[in-house]
Amino acid sequence: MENILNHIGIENYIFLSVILFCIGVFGVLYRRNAIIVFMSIEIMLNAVNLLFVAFSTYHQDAEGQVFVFFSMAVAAAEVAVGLAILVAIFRNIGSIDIANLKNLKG
Amino acid sequence: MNTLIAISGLGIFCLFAEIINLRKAIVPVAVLGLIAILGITVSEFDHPSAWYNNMVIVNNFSVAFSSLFIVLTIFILAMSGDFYKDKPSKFSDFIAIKIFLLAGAVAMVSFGNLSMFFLGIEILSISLYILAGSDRLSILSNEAGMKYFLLGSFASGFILFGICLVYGATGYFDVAEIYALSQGAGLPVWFYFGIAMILIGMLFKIAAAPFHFWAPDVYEGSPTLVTATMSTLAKVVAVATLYKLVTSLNANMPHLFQVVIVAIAILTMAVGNLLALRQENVKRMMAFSGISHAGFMLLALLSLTTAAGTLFYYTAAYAFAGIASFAVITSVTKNKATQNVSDFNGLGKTNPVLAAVLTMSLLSMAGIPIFAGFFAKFSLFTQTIEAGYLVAVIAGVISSIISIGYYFKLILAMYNKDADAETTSFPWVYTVVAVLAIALNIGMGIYPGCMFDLLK
Amino acid sequence: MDVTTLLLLLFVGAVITFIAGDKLASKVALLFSAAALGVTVYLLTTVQQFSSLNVSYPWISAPKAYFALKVDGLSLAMVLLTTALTPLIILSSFANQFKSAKNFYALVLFMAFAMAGTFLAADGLLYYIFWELALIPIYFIALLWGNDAIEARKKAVLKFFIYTLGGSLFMLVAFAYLYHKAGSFLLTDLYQLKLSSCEQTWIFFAFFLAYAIKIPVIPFHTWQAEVYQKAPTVGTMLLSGIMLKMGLYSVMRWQLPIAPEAAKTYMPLVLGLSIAGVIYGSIVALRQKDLKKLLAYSSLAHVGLIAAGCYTLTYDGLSGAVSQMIAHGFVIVGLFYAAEIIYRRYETRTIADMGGIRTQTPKFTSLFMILVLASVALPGTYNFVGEFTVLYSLSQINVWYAVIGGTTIILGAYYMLKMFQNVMLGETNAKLFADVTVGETVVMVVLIAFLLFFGLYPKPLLDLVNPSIQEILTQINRS
Amino acid sequence: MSTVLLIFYILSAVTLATAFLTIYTKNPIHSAIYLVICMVSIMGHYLLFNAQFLALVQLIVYAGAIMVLFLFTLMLMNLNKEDEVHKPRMTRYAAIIVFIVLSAVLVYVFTDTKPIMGEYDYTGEDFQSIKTLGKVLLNEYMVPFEFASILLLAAMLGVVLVSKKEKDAN
Amino acid sequence: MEKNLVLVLLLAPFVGFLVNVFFGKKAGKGMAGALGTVAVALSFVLSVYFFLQVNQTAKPIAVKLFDWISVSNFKLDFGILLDQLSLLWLLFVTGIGSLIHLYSISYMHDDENMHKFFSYLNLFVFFMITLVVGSNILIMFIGWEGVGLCSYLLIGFWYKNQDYNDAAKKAFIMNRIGDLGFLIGIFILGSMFSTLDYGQLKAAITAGNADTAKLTVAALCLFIGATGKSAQLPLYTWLPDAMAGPTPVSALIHAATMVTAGIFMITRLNFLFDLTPFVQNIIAIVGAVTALVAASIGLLQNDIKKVLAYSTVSQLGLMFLALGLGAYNVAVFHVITHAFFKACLFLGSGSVIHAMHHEQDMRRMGGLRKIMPITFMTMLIATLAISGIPPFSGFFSKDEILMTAFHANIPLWVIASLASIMTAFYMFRLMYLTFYKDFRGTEEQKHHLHESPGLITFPLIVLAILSLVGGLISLPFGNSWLNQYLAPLFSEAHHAEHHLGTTEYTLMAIAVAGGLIGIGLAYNKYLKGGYVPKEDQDIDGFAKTVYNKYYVDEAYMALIVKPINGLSNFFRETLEPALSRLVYGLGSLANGLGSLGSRVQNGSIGLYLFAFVIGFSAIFIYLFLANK
Repeated sequence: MENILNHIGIENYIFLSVILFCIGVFGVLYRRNAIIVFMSIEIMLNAVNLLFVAFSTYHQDAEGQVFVFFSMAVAAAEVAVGLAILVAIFRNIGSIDIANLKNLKG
Repeated sequence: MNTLIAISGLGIFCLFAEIINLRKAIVPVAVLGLIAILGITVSEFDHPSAWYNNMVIVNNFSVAFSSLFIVLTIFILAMSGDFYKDKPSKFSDFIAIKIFLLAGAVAMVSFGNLSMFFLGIEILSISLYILAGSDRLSILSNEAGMKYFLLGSFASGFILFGICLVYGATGYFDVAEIYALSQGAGLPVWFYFGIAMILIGMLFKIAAAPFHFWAPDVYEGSPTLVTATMSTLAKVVAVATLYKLVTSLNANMPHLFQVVIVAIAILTMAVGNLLALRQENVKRMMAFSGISHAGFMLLALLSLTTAAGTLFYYTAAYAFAGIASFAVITSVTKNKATQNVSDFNGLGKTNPVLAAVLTMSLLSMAGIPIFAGFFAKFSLFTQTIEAGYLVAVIAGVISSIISIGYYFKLILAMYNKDADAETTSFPWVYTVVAVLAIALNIGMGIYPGCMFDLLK
Repeated sequence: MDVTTLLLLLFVGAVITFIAGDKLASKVALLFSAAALGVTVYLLTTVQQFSSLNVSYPWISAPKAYFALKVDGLSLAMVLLTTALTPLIILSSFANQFKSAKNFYALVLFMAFAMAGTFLAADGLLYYIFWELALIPIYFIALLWGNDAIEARKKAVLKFFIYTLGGSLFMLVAFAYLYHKAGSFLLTDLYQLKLSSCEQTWIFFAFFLAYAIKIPVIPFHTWQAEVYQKAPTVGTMLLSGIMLKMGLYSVMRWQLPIAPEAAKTYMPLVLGLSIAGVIYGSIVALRQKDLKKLLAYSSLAHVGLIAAGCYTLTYDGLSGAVSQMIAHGFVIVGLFYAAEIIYRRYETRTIADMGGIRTQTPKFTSLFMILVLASVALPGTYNFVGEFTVLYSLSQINVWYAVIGGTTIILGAYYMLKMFQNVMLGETNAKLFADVTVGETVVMVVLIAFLLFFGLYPKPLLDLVNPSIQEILTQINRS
Repeated sequence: MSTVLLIFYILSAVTLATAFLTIYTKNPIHSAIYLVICMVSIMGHYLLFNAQFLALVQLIVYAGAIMVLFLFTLMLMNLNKEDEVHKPRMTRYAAIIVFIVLSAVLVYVFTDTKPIMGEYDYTGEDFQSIKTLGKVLLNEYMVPFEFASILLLAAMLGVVLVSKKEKDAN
Repeated sequence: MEKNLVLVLLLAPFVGFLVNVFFGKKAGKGMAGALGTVAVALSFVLSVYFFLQVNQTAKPIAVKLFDWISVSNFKLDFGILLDQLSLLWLLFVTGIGSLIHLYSISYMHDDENMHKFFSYLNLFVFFMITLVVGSNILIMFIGWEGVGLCSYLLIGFWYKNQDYNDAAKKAFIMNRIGDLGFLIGIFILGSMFSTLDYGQLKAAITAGNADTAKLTVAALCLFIGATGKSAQLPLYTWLPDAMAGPTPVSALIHAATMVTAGIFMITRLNFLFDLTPFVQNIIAIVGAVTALVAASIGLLQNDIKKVLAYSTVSQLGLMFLALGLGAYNVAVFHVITHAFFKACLFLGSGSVIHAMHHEQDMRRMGGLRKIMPITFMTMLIATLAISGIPPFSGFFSKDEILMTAFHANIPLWVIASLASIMTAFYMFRLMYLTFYKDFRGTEEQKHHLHESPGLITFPLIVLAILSLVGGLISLPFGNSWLNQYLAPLFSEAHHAEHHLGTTEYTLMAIAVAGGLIGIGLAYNKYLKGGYVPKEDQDIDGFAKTVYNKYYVDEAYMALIVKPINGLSNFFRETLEPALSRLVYGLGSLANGLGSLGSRVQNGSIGLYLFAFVIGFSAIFIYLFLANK
């Protein structure tokens, strides 16, 4: 065995992650549907997870992968909470368009 | 570490209390428990220790801030008893979440490993998302929760990315190791990207411009007591964490970073104060006031080696004043649909004690002497001047002047107008909390040395 | 028995007044203020070496600050001004029925406490705290017990507060900087600082902003007339009689000795502004329709001259300024009181609604006349001593300063006599003017007696402040 | 070009494309499906690194749990129709511009970093087997692991709190 | 002992003032008047006592009372100096003062505020004494301001009439203009010589190493002070208006005593003016021009007191002319004789006005000679004196002035002579219009016409006698008592008296002739021609300009008062609100920025996210790209 990064190069992973992250950001900016926005955030988190694993290999260190567990736990918790709030909103105003949330301003 | 365990245990106890029908006892038990925990925490002062492979590091900084958080939580919990009395079925949940929130907060100032930091900030954030949206039938509360959640998790993504890059650059999550490596040369530039990203994420959490937009909306929409929590506890936690992060990851912050901090601090003070001028909603006004205070607190990052004491003093002064004012605000607007300045008309006559407390806390926030807010601002200014950023001080002074405008709007309303509506009763618990908090604030003002010296 | 007792007395007095309740408040306040006066006089007469009264306790360790009070002739003279005027002011308000009187009198005493503290403080931070503390009571006094429509009052008072606080915050920055340089706020340490001329300039102007607003020097005076008019007379008296002097005193105690080089460099500028204030205030006063506003502008003119005296950096300028400060304090309190006496009877402050009062109350007329004359610095009044010395010092700098500043004796006579004529003289007013009461007479007579006595025999006061002024001058002229 | 690199490219292309399509497609259900594919492709990356356990968890947590949650919610709200309004044109252009700027900035700053290709450490130690991970997680990272349970507990409580109806005050 | 007596001299009128203020009303009118009179008389007696003493010993009496003001370079005592000059002044101040007090007892008897009147008069005398006896300039300044104050109080004595109050105010303010000059002069002297004490000043100045330019400025400033108090150009306009006060006041303050304070001051500081010939020239010119201008205005005035007022201004001008020429003793001589006859004239006119029930317009008088013989006779004597007809006192004093002028500068002499001729003319115009022909007033007034009571006529008679014989103190035939008495005060240069030669006698003749010409002209026009001045609205042409005092008041009004008031209005209505708006403007600016910010904070999550990302990008660009 050898370090897989010898074939791919850490910077490729960095770029991949960065672009994936940016796509996530783009999604958050681009869409009004709250669920899609949540998905975009998930994409962002996944991009980071991917990079964690890459760095874990890069350093030949388990901690990076352990951190991914926490990251996943957090992602799961966030999604659960977010969706709960979303459901509450949907019950109140019948829409999940975040552009409708403009009562608080000024 | 003991603090953390005890707090988590207390939270779980609250959940159990519900099951065994001890609902009435929850608040007293929680408050007493927290007081006991406060004792435990304080006893750890001057006994620095590291726990479980440096996951949790107890030092004076963490003890001081943890104690502050605990005190603030005690105040908030004390008010919760009355605040949630018409939601008995969820009572224990609210209390438990607030205690878990405290656990997250304690983790944030005593982390020794970035994983603890990340989990802490997420516990805090998620609890706050929930609390913000906890008034499920209110559209405003929903909106607040949603906004906070969306923006907050977005920012969390950046923080996570930052942590990842730091890890990539150093190979460690352990703060001490990272610090050691950061002192030497040869770190990949990612390290600084990572630091910058964490920094930006934290700037979002403390609501510094241009990452502040969520704060006013969320503060306004959330139930008042939650707003109180956010504007006092959450803000203080975020600032303390930011300070700890910056000091422990990278003590010799490059000059460029400082310039960014100064620029953001100035922008934040300006935005906070200017926008606060126009607000009619008190909670919203307090949000902007909080933003401007965040700008002040950022100045502490300019003198990293010496500012811990000052920052502690500032945050405590700000938080106590905030608790006092929010206790009054909660008490006054409890039965009202709005929280406008006009709702405070005539408070000076109908309830002079609350009016006096609110006046004093606003004066403290405005930085009028003898209240702790003054010494806080002053020593911050002194240190910033010593760090060589006179321009930031001037901006701080100008924004302080502007801030008088809106603080006094509220004071004027209380004393110079007659009450519009019938007066309602003011539950005693708010008054007690308000008076205690402001007494602490004044005490700090009369004898500031006691707190400045703690973190020498 | 020392100055801490004095401060405590005033502070405790404020608390007890608050506790005493509405009915007793005024009497309790009078008692405590009179006691403070007693202590002051006792200290003045019995203590040989004022420096033995200095107080210094460590207070804050970081930033290092002391609870330090400096007692010398100058500060005692100002404390005397405060403690002598406060009981008179309180006494003068006995005829007024204030709602929630306990708050009112407690605030008055608290303000006296803060002002006395300002005059005594020898530590920059402590000084600043007292300085700001004095602001809060007057804010509430003007806001809650003031005249006219609430909205206008709110606006004026808020402007006053923001304005003065804004100015003093720059002073705070200057203190922060000085602390950075000296490592302490103590007056003595600050005096020993060697600052570059650039630093001095910045510090000088930071202080200047604070003081110019407080004094006020044009063009920073716009808060003054409105607040004087809107505040209740007691507040106006406190403001004009004592609080303005805080600014002037601070110029002498803090600004000049700390930044002497800058003071010398920018003397033409600050002197020019001060003297311009003299003329400007006088001219604006000419056509005022509101009695209190007129007096406010007259005050602007007078303090302009005092400020000019301070900024001459000469012995005469400083000593004249001190004399004039005290004299002006007494006379302006008397004049505002006269306005209040008229208001109590006619319920108006508009000069056009007055006139023809003299026939009905010759006693009041005479007292008012003497105050008017003192205000225009007729020889024989203490004001003359001050004005003469100040103008003399100005003439030492440049005779034209004295000439231009001296127009105050012409213009001052013009607007004061015109005011007096329109208010008091002319055909007997149709409205009944009840003769002044004993209480009113006593207050005015005491004020006048003070002015006349020291007008003829100013030596005790001059001797009192002389050493302090010499000391300050030594500081200013250190190389 | 080694096989590994080829696989990397293919996987990356799939990842990016599906991620993009997740955002771009108008039907939320389609979005969800694209997202699942995206997650699976990321799992592929993990497998490439030989991080088998993580790959499995990825599949379970994301493609399984989280996506089910999403879909469940979508179904609950009955939003599978294309009633979705896009943001105003201006906003979309702005989003695109910001996206380009952000990517450009990040990519550009990272190009400068120049990690050296081909000279990566290989210690030969086992660092990503389930066993090792378990040891690390439950020894060194025991506290965060426990702490994560607080996180999940809080989230659970929160979800209940927000969704559950209140009983009457009495 | 001496000190106590001096104090009594000084304080007697003050005590009178205090007593009258506090108890005058209760004591009753007669008592109040008597008290006031006695107080001044007491001072007079003591003045005489000290005068005799000093006249004999020629040693001034100096008394130090207490330390007063101290400034950096000198200390001022509150001290008293009784020397030849001050005693001379004291004599006629207290002497004439006593007479006028006596006169006022009757004159003011109908006034409800008589006790006030006496208290003010007493106060005036007190300040006048202070002015005169002070041992340094600053004490003179106290008195100087004090008499100004009393003048203010007394002019506005009938305070219900706002015109009178205006006149009083005007007097005070114009005096204050001069006072500023005085003060500046004091400052310059003080800073130059570190003393204001007369003796020390004299020593210092005559030592001769002072900067002449500075001295000149100082002297000029002091002179400005004198023009204010002594009603010289350009500050004279207050004096005619000051006639609003009761007539005894005009007599005492605005004729005999206070207005001569300027002359006293210059005489007192003669050693200074001697060294500044430039200022002396100015004084002479101002004096001469004032004499002429005032006399010319006096020609056409119809108010009996106004005529006398302009006459006073004119006579004061002559005195200043003498001062400007260095002839201090001559000026002092004229001050004394002028005090006699002008007081007499004023009191006489007061007697007339009293009889006419406060009618002052000469066009409504006439034929009073028979009804008021004593008044007429005494006034005639005084008129002859002022017209410079020998052997009345005015002749000697005025003649000396003219003679001095002739020797110094012919044009000045011409001007002064012209003024004298005019004086003779308008004084006799006054006499003719008042006392001759038929009565032109109303029937009612005619009924009440009567000679004044003894308390009024007695002072008139005394003053008339003094006007008659006053010249004796300084006869031009050598060995003038006055000149010798005053000699110690002046430098040697002035000791040489004019040697009476042909020129001098010719000049005397010309002067007398001039006086006679003036009288003749008046006789022709008013007595023989029976001309009565036209009513105000009928006056036209140049006469109107003169009648309206060359419109000087109007000019001052338009050039100084109006602009200042305009400026005041401008400041009050424009600049103040503008400044205020500027401050509020800053507030509004903050508010404006705030609302701008509020608009950005529009509630849209998308926007917030954009802000986040843009902020993020900006920071990254700054940190890692822009500063590579």
